[in-house]
Amino acid sequence: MTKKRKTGRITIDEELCKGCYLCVSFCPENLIETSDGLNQKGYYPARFIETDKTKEDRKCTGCATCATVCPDIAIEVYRD
Amino acid sequence: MTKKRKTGRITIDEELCKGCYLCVSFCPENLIETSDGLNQKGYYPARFIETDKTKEDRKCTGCATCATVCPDIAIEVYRD
Amino acid sequence: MSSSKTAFAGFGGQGVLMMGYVFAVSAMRDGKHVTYLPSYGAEVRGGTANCTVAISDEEIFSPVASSPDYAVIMNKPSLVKYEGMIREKGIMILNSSLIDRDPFRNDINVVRVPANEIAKELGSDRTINMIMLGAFVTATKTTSLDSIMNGLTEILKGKKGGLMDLNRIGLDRGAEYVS
Amino acid sequence: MSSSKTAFAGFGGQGVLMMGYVFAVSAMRDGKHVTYLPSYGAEVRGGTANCTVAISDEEIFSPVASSPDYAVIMNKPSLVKYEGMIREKGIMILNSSLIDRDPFRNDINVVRVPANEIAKELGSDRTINMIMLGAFVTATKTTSLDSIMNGLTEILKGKKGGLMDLNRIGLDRGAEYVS
Amino acid sequence: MRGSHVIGEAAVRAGCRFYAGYPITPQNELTEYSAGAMAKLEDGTFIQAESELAAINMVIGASMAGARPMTSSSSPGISLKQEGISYLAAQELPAVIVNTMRGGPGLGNIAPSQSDYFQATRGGGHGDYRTIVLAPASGQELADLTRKAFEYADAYRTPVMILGDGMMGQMMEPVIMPEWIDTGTLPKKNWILDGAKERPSRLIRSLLLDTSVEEDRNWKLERKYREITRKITSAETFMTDDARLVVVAYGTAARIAKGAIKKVRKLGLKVGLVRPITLWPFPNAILSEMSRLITDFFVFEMSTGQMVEDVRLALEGKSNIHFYGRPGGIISTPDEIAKEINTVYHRRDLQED
Amino acid sequence: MRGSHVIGEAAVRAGCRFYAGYPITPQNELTEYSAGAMAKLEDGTFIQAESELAAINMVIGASMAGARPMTSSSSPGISLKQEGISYLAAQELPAVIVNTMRGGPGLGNIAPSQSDYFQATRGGGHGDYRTIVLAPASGQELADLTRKAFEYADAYRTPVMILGDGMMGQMMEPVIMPEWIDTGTLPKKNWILDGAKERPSRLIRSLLLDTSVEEDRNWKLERKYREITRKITSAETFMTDDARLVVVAYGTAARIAKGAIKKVRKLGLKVGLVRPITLWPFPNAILSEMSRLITDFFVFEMSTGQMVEDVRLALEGKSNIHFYGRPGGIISTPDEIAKEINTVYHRRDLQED
Amino acid sequence: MEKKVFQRPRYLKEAVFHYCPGCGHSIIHRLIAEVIEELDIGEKAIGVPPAGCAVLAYNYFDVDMGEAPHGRGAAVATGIKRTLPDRIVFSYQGDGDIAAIGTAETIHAANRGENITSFFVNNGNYGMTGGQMAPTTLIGQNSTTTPGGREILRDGSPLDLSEMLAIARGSAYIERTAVNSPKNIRRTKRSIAKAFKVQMEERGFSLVEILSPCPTNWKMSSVDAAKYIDEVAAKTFPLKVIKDEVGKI
Amino acid sequence: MEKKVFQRPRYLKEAVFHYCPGCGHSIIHRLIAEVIEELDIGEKAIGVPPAGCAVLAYNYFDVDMGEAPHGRGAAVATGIKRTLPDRIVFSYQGDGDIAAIGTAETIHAANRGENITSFFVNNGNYGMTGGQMAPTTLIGQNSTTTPGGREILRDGSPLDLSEMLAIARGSAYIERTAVNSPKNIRRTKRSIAKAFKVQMEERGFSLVEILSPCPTNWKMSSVDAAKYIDEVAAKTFPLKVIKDEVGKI
Ligand SMILES: Cc1ncc(C[n+]2csc(CCOP(=O)(O)OP(=O)(O)O)c2C)c(N)n1
Ligand SMILES: Cc1ncc(C[n+]2csc(CCOP(=O)(O)OP(=O)(O)O)c2C)c(N)n1
Ligand code: SF4
Ligand code: SF4
Ligand code: SF4
Ligand code: SF4
Ligand code: SF4
Ligand code: SF4
Ligand SMILES: [Mg+2]
Ligand SMILES: [Mg+2]
Repeated sequence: MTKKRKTGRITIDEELCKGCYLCVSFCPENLIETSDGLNQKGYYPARFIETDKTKEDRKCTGCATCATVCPDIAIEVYRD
Repeated sequence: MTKKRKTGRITIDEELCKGCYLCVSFCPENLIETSDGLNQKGYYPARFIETDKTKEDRKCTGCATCATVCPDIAIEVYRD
Repeated sequence: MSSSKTAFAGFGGQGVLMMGYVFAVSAMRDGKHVTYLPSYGAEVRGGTANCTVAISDEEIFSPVASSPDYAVIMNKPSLVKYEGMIREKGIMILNSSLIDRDPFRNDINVVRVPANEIAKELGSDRTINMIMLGAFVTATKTTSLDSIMNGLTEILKGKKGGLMDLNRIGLDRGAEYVS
Repeated sequence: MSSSKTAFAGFGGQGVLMMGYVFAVSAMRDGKHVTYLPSYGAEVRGGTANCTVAISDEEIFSPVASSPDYAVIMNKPSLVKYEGMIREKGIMILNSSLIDRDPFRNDINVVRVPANEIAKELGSDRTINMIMLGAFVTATKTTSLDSIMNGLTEILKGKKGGLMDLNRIGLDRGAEYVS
Repeated sequence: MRGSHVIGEAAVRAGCRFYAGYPITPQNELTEYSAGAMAKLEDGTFIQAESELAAINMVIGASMAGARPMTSSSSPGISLKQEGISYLAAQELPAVIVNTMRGGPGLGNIAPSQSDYFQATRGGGHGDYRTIVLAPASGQELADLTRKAFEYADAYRTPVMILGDGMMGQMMEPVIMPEWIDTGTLPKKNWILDGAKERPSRLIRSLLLDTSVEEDRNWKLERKYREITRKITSAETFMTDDARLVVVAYGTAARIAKGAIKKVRKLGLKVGLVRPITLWPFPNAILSEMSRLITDFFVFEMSTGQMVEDVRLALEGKSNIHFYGRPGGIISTPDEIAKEINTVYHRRDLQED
Repeated sequence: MRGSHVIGEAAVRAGCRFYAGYPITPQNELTEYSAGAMAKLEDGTFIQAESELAAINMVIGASMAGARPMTSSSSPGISLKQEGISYLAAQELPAVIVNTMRGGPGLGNIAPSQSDYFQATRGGGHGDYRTIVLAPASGQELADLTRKAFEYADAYRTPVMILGDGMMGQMMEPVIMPEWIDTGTLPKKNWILDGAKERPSRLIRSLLLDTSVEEDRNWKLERKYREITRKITSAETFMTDDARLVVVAYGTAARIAKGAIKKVRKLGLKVGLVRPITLWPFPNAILSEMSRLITDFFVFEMSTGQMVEDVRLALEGKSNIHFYGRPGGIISTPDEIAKEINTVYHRRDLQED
Repeated sequence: MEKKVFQRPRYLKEAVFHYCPGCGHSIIHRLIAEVIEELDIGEKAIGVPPAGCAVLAYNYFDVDMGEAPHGRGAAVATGIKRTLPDRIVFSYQGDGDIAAIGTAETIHAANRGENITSFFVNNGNYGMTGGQMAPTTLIGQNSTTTPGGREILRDGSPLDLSEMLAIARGSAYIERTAVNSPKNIRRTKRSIAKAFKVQMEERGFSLVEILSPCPTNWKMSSVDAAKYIDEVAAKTFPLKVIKDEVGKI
Repeated sequence: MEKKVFQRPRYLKEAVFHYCPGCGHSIIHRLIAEVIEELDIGEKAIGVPPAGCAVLAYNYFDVDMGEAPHGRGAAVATGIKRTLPDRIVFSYQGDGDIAAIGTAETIHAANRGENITSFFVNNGNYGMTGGQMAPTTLIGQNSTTTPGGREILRDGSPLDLSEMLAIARGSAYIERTAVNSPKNIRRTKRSIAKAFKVQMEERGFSLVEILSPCPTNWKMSSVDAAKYIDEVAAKTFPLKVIKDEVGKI
């Protein structure tokens, strides 16, 4: 069967993240949230919600909007 | 009888004149010429042609064009 | 005690310089001689910031603290930097929210304050530095909470009152926590 | 003679500095040591300009001439300035077109050249300075007309030839006039 | 109040109503304070200029118009003001310039330093001129010398520089502020440009094409500089009476040196301090005076060695000079300096025998 | 060829392919000559910058890119270059700066003067740095020192200043021009910015926020300056062997002094000359050496007295120093100086007894 | 097969940015590095960092970098470019750096048509020195040197440097963009690429003015700062192509 | 009865101009002095002369004059005006002075809307220093620093400073005129008067750019120089009102 839409995922480097939350506010699918653990810099880094979801149920399109707006290049994006 | 047109005359200060001849070229009535005596600065000053003419025969209108273009304020204009 | 040097250290964003400045102004209003020396590293954004505040009843010859009496440490890199410098029997106030280990020194007194957590409860990260400051003055008795409040008022005059209250609360919570 | 100092003086517009410069370059090409010192008064337009050219077979220590051997005087103010300075037995070349009196000194030689009139005949005021220069070198034998021509060619290289010829004529007429 | 605010406050109290400056660390606090202070005064002007160059030229204009103007910057910015300072000196215009020195050369860093001494005292600008240079070493002196700076500037119609560093600027000490001057009571200046009303038109210029006129101006200035030297040269001496070694240091370095001297005194070393308060004119007399008794001087600067030349000129080889310098923004501790003093003291056998 | 043209020609022959400058009398001839000379070279660049400030910063860029750059100006314009010169020194960039001094301070006039000596030798810019300063006194030296200037600049990666005046610039003397350097044969510079191709990327900067790193840089520069002092210090001595009075003067003043000495020698006065060729580093050794025999030195400057400080530093009070200065663009005659020398000579009873 | 579609560009070193959270400098650095990689000019590029928050830009860009005195980026870049005409030379400057102290150098470099590219980071204040007024500070906007906010009569109005540069006869391409949204960030990247291409084709001076958030001195959250650019800053400084003598390349 | 209808204006001293024959500076001096007299502001006027051929302007104007360093006229005038806001302050500057070294000071004074008036004498070269290229030198025009005439690629193009100043938000009135003919001279006088009135009414920065013959360095007769302005210079620098926020006053 053919896929309707690409699925993707992202990784966020906790320690690079400075908690500006631009990714949170710009992700079209609202798949990023604020974690409550502090990183070493004293920020609450952003977290990808679907990390543990299996590919099939992911809503992340790998559009890279989050990475585009991330000032600190904390996000890497994967897509198939 | 009423005057058709104003008559005027000018005086040129020989020693102030630097011989640029702007007055010569701009006088609408061509009433200024180059004199052939040198002034102390070594210029051939401009000369008003009608100096010795009597008022009546003067063509000078006292328009002050010559004075307007004179960089060195060597010209004074009289009109009645 | 009549004379002391304190180092405040942390990340640029943590209000470290402000903390030291408030302390300095307050001591000043207590009639002390004060020197306040910010690390200019702070000019370059983000990097670690620190400042040294020396207070004394007489003229202060050098604002630098090669071995500070007190240290208020807001993050791990700063711990690494100061744990060796602080003088014997000195007091170190640690932000335990960000620092998961103890200093190697056992000849100093350590006070741990989970400033970020407390701040979270108060609902504003802005208060972290005031929480630490409250804890600091209470633990070291270098000056009174009231002097600090006066100092704050002087510095923030013109600014909107809400901020003031928030700071007050932060100071108190920090003070409570250590007393 | 092996060494001399000459002052050239007149109005800004009269090509005084050029006159001195041409003379300097020419002497230079004769293998002499030369100093050429323009009066900077000339930078400010219009005012009187003057320059001093010292030539010598050996190093020249000072380019200034407190009492020049020769003076080429292009206008009255310059006469007033230099008639007292020029050394005894010195030679003064006067532009008699613009100077209606003699220097008060009677211990110097005066050569009068109606440069402006001659220039008028030649149909170009531009030649006034060359006429005076021609007269000067001929009267003082400080260098040869040919050297001057070479100097001129060097300076004007690139410029259009017409100018060259005009200058040549000016020089010759000046030279003729005094010889 | 931190040091930079003290200068700003003392300036307005001294009648300064015109400040033009450009931001640069470590002196932004002064610029910012002036912005606030001038805004509060209805006759105050604060201009954040587009550059240091523009600022110093605005100061030239304000001074021509009779103001008591001030500008401030730090090392690189002060370099950019050199042409303007030369003009101020040449046109005999009063102005106060504050240099909060930082590490250099080039962009350097923003830590306290003393490496602009030559520039300040020798005139980094062109031509034969001098600038009065004042070096405060305490909060109170920041206030008092700022007041003096404006007074000297007007009295001698010359630019005055206050030479400090980031540490001075951040220092907080109890300070008694000088009273406010009522600007209305300041002596009228009969040379300013305020419109040729019921008087002939005036001219302020530095162009003197006639070399002999220019020479006269140069000697006139030189005479003025001699007078200034006679009248305002000043220095602090500290524990020099019985001293066998005298430390020479100014500003921040002098403070540190004092701490060091207190320490070595405890060890019984007879060490004193001469602290030049005016760097130009330099206190030559007091030093050469001392050289009759003191065999050894110890010069401490936060540079690779600049004021030490003035000390050498003052002592003319009559005593030994030991130099210790820490350039680049390093702030020595009293202990460090005490150690150095101690070494010299014993190497030279100055202890009682 | 007049002096300013000699510098311009010697520069291109020394491999200078980048000139940026801004007009100012009395050095326009050099700027204009460079315009023509660079236009003739297909790899030559001449830029008439919008200001002296822009010019010195273009020179910084050209130097970073590996050129042998030159700029020139006169006193007020040189003041505007001080920040840039401090950067050149800090970033260790080679460059040649020509200052054709004129009367100052301020706009002053355009006659020959020597009143920028302090600015040139003490660094009119901020921070601990020095500039090599060369003072030519003849047409031939203009050519030779210009060549040397570029060599020193590259060898020591430091700015070099040629300090002259309008008289030097106008002087015409027979000159043997140095050969053309084939720029291709110049040693490659392994530090320049020319694109990180097959090598790691490079960085040229002067910002050193870490004070200890800045201090290291300052001492590194200081060591370099010591090496320069050892290696290139130079001066001419003239008739000093049997001298009882030694004149110290540089550049134009030295020429005039020579004439004066020739005159007084005729009267039997034993007078000689020391002419510093490098003003920084200053020829201290030779002077202090002489001070063992010479009781009296006569310093002549076309200023109110600047180099005289270096002479005092060199002599350390060992001999008497007499100063004679003519600021403001006055050009003394040999007779005038001879008279002064004569007076001093007799006042001090230096004649054979 | 899954593949990485976004990662750190090659011409940025590994170093962690020292900039504040949400700072536009970080994004602009990344975009420039991406373009350098895509145009494959990394071995020819020479950058001139400013005095400003980006003074340490050389810690991030992995190309040759030469520091300019505050405001003189255009002059330094001119010196480099005239000496090495086939390299790609760019200056990176803040609004204080380029539009205040550097006004003359920038305008004259543009007018001479120097083949260089300037990136003009407009964050409405002097970030590095602690938030003083910049020529670009908006009317009413707060700064540490404009008590009560910038006032026209006392402090003057925002300066339209890019519009002035468009008048310079030697400028070929001038555009104003922003890095406050995905769309604007992509557009900014396109114009950075175009600016470099203009230089590669020797068409003259090119400049991209980039409205860039400064949450710290604006005293806003990063998200609010991003909004502020659309809702306020861009009203005074409209995002648009200001001059394009080149067209498609 | 016969009366004198033209004579030396009151605010010019008796001194004889040092300018060359046919020099525009002389005419411009006279016009400014006439306007000062007609507006009766001679007791309030403070002038700032430049470094340039007009450096000695203070020998002619019989009002208070304070010399500015080369190019800094606008900054010096700003300092004077801010200190004495009710005086009438003007700077007199050449094209090298105002459009090269003084670019930043002039643009920022205009942008701040300083209530000063600048007279910008555009004679296409550096007259005082002997005819080097000015920012305003025309393409192909000769100068001592542009061998073979100014070339766009090597030397850049003429700079349109007045047009840039028109963009400055604080400038109120900018006009370009010339003094090469009776008509243009009269027009120049009118705009000088307007510029002063703009300042008197505190409307902001006003500037008159005046194309001015320099027969000496143009190497032309005065009459040809006058023609050259109409036939050549004005093609590059059109005579017109460039900005007028004020209208009739
Ligand atoms: C000559 C000089 N003047 C002033 C400074 C201080 N300084 C450093 S950065 C800066 C301005 C920074 O503002 P901007 O250019 O807008 O850059 P930002 O930090 O906002 O990115 C200033 C004034 C300096 N380094 N050199
Ligand atoms: C800082 C500085 N640089 C250069 C000069 C030399 N200088 C004097 S006037 C002038 C330019 C004159 O040209 P312009 O401004 O066009 O006036 P003009 O003589 O053409 O009327 C220059 C470069 C100076 N006096 N000061
Ligand atoms: S890639 Fe797109 S969808 Fe996925 S997290 Fe990022 S922004 Fe959201
Ligand atoms: S954008 Fe980047 S830095 Fe900001 S919160 Fe998201 S991951 Fe963190
Ligand atoms: S315009 Fe004036 S200066 Fe020129 S020629 Fe006529 S009178 Fe003489
Ligand atoms: S006043 Fe008019 S008519 Fe009479 S001479 Fe002058 S220009 Fe000619
Ligand atoms: S101060 Fe502003 S510009 Fe500077 S790093 Fe922080 S956010 Fe960025
Ligand atoms: S050089 Fe030109 S501008 Fe200068 S006075 Fe002569 S004609 Fe006028
Ligand atoms: Mg900015
Ligand atoms: Mg001009």
